[in-house]
Amino acid sequence: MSFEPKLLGFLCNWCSYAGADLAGVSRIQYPPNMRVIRVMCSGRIDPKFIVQALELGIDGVYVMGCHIGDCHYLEGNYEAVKKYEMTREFLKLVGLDNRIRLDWVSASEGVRFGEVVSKFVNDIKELGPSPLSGDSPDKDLINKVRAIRLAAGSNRMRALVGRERKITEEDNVYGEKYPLEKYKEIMSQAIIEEYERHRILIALEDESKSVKSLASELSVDPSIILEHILTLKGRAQVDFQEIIKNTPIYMRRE
Amino acid sequence: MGIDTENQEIENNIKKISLNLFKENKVDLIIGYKKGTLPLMAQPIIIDKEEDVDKLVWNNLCYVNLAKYLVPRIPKFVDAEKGNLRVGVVSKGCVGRALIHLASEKQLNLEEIKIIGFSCNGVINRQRIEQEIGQKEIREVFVKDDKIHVKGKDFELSFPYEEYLNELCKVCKVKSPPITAELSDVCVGECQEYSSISDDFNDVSDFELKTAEEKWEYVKNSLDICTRCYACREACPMCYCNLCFVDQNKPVWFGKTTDTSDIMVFHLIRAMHMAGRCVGCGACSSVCPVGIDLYLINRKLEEIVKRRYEFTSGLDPKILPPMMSYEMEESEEFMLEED
Amino acid sequence: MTVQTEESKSSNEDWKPKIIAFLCNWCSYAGADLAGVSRIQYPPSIRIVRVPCSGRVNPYFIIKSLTDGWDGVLISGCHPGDCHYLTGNLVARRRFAILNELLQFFGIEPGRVNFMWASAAEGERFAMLVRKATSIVKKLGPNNKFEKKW
Amino acid sequence: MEKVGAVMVVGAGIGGSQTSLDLADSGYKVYLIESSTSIGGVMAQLDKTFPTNDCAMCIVSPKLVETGRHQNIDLSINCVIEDVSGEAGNFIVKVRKKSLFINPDKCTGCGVCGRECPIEAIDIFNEKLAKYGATSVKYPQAVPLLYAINREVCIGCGICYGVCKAKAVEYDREDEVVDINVGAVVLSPGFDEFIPEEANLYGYGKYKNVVTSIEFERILSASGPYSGRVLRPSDGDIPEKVAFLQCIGSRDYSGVGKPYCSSVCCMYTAKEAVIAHEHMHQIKPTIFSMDVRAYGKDFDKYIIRAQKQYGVQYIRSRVSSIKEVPETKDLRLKYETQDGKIIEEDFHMVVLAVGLNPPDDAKYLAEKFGVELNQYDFAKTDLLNPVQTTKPGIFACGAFSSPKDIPDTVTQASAAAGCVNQLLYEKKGTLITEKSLPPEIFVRGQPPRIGVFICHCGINIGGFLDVPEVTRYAKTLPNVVMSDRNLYTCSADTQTIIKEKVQEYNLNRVIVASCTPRTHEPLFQETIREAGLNRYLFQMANIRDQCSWVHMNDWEAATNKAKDLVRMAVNKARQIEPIERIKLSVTPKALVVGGGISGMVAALNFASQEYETYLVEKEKELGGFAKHIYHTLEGADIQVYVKELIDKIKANKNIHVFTEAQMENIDGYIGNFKSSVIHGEKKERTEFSHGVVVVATGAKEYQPKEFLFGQNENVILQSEFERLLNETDQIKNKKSIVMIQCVGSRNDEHPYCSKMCCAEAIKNALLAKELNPDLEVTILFRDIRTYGFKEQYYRKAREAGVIFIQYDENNPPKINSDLKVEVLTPRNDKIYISTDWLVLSAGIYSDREENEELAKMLKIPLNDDSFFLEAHVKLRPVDFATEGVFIAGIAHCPKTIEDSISQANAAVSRACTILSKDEIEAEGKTARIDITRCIGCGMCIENCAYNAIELVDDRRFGTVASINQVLCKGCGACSGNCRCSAIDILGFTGEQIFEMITGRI
Repeated sequence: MSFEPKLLGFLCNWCSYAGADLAGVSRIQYPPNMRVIRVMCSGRIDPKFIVQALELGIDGVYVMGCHIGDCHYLEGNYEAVKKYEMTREFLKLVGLDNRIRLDWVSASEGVRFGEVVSKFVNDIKELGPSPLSGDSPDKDLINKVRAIRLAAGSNRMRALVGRERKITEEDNVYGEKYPLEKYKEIMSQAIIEEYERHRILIALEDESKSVKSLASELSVDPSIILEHILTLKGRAQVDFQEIIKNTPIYMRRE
Repeated sequence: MGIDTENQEIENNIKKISLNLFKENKVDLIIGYKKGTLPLMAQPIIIDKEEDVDKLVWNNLCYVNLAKYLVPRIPKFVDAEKGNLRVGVVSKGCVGRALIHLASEKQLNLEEIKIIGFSCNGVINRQRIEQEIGQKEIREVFVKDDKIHVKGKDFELSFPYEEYLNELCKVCKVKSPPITAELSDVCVGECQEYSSISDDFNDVSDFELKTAEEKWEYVKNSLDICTRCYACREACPMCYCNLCFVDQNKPVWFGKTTDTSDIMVFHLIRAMHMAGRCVGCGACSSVCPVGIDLYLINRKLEEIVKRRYEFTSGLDPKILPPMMSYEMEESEEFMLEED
Repeated sequence: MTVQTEESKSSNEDWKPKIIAFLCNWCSYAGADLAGVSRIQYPPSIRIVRVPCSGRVNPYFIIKSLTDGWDGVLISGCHPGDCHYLTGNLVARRRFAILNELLQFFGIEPGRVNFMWASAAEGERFAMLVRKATSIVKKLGPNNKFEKKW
Repeated sequence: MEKVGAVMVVGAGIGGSQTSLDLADSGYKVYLIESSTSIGGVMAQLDKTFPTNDCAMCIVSPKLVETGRHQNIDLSINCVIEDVSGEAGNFIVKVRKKSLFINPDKCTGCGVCGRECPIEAIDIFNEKLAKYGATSVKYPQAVPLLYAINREVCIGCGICYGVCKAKAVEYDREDEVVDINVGAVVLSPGFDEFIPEEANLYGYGKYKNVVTSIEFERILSASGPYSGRVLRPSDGDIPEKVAFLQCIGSRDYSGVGKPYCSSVCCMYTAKEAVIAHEHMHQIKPTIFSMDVRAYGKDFDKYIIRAQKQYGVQYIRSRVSSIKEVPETKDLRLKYETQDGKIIEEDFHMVVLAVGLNPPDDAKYLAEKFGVELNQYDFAKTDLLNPVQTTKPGIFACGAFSSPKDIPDTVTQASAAAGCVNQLLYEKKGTLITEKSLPPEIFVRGQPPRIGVFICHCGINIGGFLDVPEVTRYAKTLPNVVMSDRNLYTCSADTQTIIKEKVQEYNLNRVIVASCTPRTHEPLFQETIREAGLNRYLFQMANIRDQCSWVHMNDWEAATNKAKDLVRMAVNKARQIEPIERIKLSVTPKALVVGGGISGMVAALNFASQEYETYLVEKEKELGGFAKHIYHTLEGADIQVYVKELIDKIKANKNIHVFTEAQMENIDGYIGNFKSSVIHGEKKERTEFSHGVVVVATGAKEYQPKEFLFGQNENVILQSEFERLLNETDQIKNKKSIVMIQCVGSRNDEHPYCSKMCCAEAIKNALLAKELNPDLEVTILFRDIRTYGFKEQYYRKAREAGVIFIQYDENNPPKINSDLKVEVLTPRNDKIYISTDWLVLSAGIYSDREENEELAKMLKIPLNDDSFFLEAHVKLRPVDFATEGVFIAGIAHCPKTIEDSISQANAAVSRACTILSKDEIEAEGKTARIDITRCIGCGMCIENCAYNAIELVDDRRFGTVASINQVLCKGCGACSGNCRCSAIDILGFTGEQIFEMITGRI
């Protein structure tokens, strides 16, 4: 029988959830694949939630909020956009970025809610099942997504994405607007670094390894792995264990 | 030739030297041994005129280290007009070493000392003989052709001489008092130049094969009967502190009781103080009322400084004892290192 | 006197050894500070006593620590040549060498008392050696040799 | 214009810090201006230093901490000099103190902002090998320990403001521009190393495993990013074969680098090779060099030990090309050996020994201060006073005048201070303020009343252990009358709280449980002294660096440990007694032993500051070793200079000269020496007292036994050759001259380099060529050691046609009776050179008997080459371990004339830190002897490195030891061995430590 995608929807209570109810009241039919979680505002969605959903094998995640300017909490959806963009950039690293989507549905758009949901279901159908679904998903990919989840949740990323809008649109502590592209550069650089660092931490969980074996396992240049190992050692998350034939072995510190 | 003839010869030699020391007025008094009131020991004697010279005696019971009488805890030999008196000391090897070591610790001035040296043929292990004889009263002891003869009211026993010597005397390498170039006029009689001593210390290495537990048990059992009477401290020429660490009270570092741990600590610290200073005369073991033999510990003390710093105490007053000197490069095998 | 009750001491796996550490002020104490500044974690077994130089550590401190119930003693000074007082550590090294041999001769397990060098820049080495000393003492178990019967 | 008793020191590296300390100790107000955010300069980046392999941080941080908190030094960091006006004696300098965006008074250096900052900027201190936050401190032991925001990389997100509990972050903090009025300026901005990046020299910047020497220094450093493990940047493996390439950017005439020699690379490369091998025994270092220029004290011994003990291999050749092997990222080096073979060899890592360039802001500073730069853009200085720039009142020390190593930098730093003394001595002490302190409360005999202050240090302690519980526990301890906790105990407002509590509870002991006493004890001691308590009634428990920070995830264990540490501190506090610092009078007079150039310069410097000086010279007249030298290589006329010095001395009423004089004896100690001298033919005896001694007894020229010297009158020494060149014209009719270098130096008898013979040989060769152009001059050498700017003369000599042939030390040149020299060249073919004169470059040697006598009187040691041994090679090169005695000139080690002059001025400056005070304070925590227990065994005397103990006869207790409180440093080496515990160290007495060991409830 054909592939029926399992989808997850985060609907903001004031607009998109009300839109969904209106669709129900007006008996508008749309495919039953999406399971809904009601949240008070689209801004509440933490990138970790989205990545965790994908990690557990869900084929697609839909985040819906109020149209810009309608937000019951004034700026919630502005924040949602920034967090969504970061999550997309993270997922691009493993090619899962096309399995998430962000849209605005107001309380009066019952019909539109039906349309966007069915469109999302069809798009995911075309894409096919998530490589993480099924009973034996590829272990390496699991670790990668888990690394993304941890990286997206790290203090550094939360600080950067949390302050992005204020600094680039209003003013930073010095009263100047920080140029957006420069901020984006810093963001993407930080995304790659934190992603690689968390992949290293996960790779070291079961067994202590050397820089070279990590480099081949994560297919990242060994000199970059070395830089990450040193930063992680500075944060007391990784430590030196021993030297075997001129190659230092590093272990995970809890 | 027999031990007794050796003793006789040594005794005559001592008397001859002492006599002409007095005659040439080189000394004001002489410290030596005289026949003991009790059979199994000889007593120290201080004589200041020629007539008493023939009281001096040498038999194999002279365990007392005469250097003890020159360290300040006992008032120095000072005369009102003459100032420091010149003292002659009848010196077997370890007494000579003690004098030289005390000089390196600035306790005595070798110019005022005359070492009446002779090659010592050992001191009897009186503790062992007393223990083996048991509670019987001993009337007379003499040495005759390689045998120690002990006579009591109703018994007479003989012990092989070589075997019943003090343990330290058996392995003694410095039989006659050491002498160096500057000391030539200080030493009268038979002295000997020792550049360095070869000693395999295999008695120590045998003991060190034991595990930590066995060592602790062995040392504990051998020291457990100590009553903290400090006779050993009083007999040792190297123990001349005004206030011994056990008597100090600001702070009271270690307990004074006869509990095992206090006893072990006392002997451990005393050993630490003796490292590189003990001259192996065995006086401490000879005087111990309860018969503890510190032989093994004293041997270890000599072994440590010999192996690590090529030092043997009491050979040359110019060479600084180990605790007073250091080198930039030294063996650090005991230090904790990253593995 | 401290008679520590039996069960607090001997329950083995979670028993934490208590080690007193005499650190020389200029190098090892500074090394311990650097381990702190770089947040290098090491077991909380040592209690540090600051001394001007490793040369200040008298054998009485070490043996009093053992008799008073500390499970281990650690003495750390500057590397030879680094000493702020030129030769303090050299004097100390010779004293420790002799004391260490005597302690082992009397049957005190090797590792109960440890001597080491650590410079002001060796935070990591300091932490590593504290870990090593702690594991050695842990293996040796509580120090009950000097417990007073009464 | 009225002279000002203040000095500005620009640049706070090791040079700047030493100058500031000397001047501040001599009573001047010092304004120390640093461009970066912490003092310490390049030395703070180093792992170990040659030739002693001392750990750089161990020996420099005490000096930096002292500079940071010296009462007379006003330190400002992150500054730029904007404008300078005025002239010698009265300058006005406009300084812009750029904002750190963090309030220095509030910041406690706890580091939370640095850890939370989301931005990762390149860590310049660690030479780009690591990253740190936009808010950061330069290095963990920085002085002052202040965090700063790096504006270029900071995105202004405001997180650091949020996490900083001390509210020290002020984004709107403005720059501060201030005019500072000073009497003199010392420029010590240091150097910047040559960066091969632009020219992509040897693949630097392209190949990962090619690093510069300063980067390798950070790799080696135990507190560096690799924490002391030598790893290859490409894959983190340990490199077995490491190649070191010398002269990168130095001795380079291609225009990419600089033509001069950077003086220090030979030595630091040998050290890096040795330390790399020491860290990782599998590392086999190979050094590619031209000459090995190990000219300083004990340098040659270091190179020999590097080869013998550490397996360092020297190859005398320039590497022509480096290619990277793609798969392994190893490096293939191509080079030609001496006997002409081309070799390709793979190495795992390559270290480029980069040379020293003038500091980037050299031109800017020169223009602002109006000082000239020389042709290499270093500060131009007087040939015979290397610290005097072209502008009076402005001095330069350290690498700003020419590339030099740490001992020379520290010597020049003191020399600059010496010259400032000469300029501003009348104004000494006018601008420094003595703090007025309340009288000390008499506490002896009172029962201890202890106050305990526990610190949260923001979250650094409070976040990892239960501070309230520790505070409650502290209150329960015996004799503790009060304990409370505060957010930041070291902040200014808490100091007032402490003072109030001392009054309120009339405490007589104070304990602070917070961070490390090494940096904060003086601060709290000062506070309780202002509250009327003796400074030493104070104790700290380190519950941050040695507890909360190192047991972060064990709340319960950390709390228990903190309780133990507080209890141990309380137990010790019960035993503390107030300590008085002994005050000592100072006789403001100086004794200078030795009348050579060094002695004369020192005497004149003392006299020009109106200190009465006694100059004692062994020979009939003054002049010493330099009498037979005409010019220096750089062209300064020595004969005229020496004559001037002698005339000035004779004319100066403050100097008493004794010729044909021998010191009879010198006793007493710092500030209170009493000496007697036998002088003149009639052997008169004069006694005098003085406060300091400068030893400038010089050394002797080696009289060779080899090369037929003395048997053939055509075999002469360089000094004789120079006389012939200057006073006769015999050179005109000579056809060929052969010179042999290292005669009597660098052999088993004298295993050191005499440092000046290469310069002398080249000077004479150039002069000979000038007088007789078609003369054939051949120099047979082992290494031409024309370091620094002397390199240009070596090139001039080659251009003038002088032939240089290298000979091997194992088969030196041979000479036969008809003056035919046979030498084996590196390509081992024999050549014969007939010569009219064979000129031997004889070295300098020191006579042991002569030095031993003086050494005994002053209790100062000689090294095994019989030169005098200074207190510390690196940081106290002109002091002796015995206080109040200083060294100058070739009595210390062979050196050039300008170095000797610098060292003489330096010795005077160090001496002035004593003479400028009418009484000096001895160290408080010294040893104390209980003569009832002492048995006079002399053990402590042998263990004391400072000769502070001697045996005296006491009426009641016989011979006992007695301690000279002035010389005692309080290290305790004596008390460690004392069997009868007769010696105690105040502040660390046996009772106090006993209480810390045992006090267990």
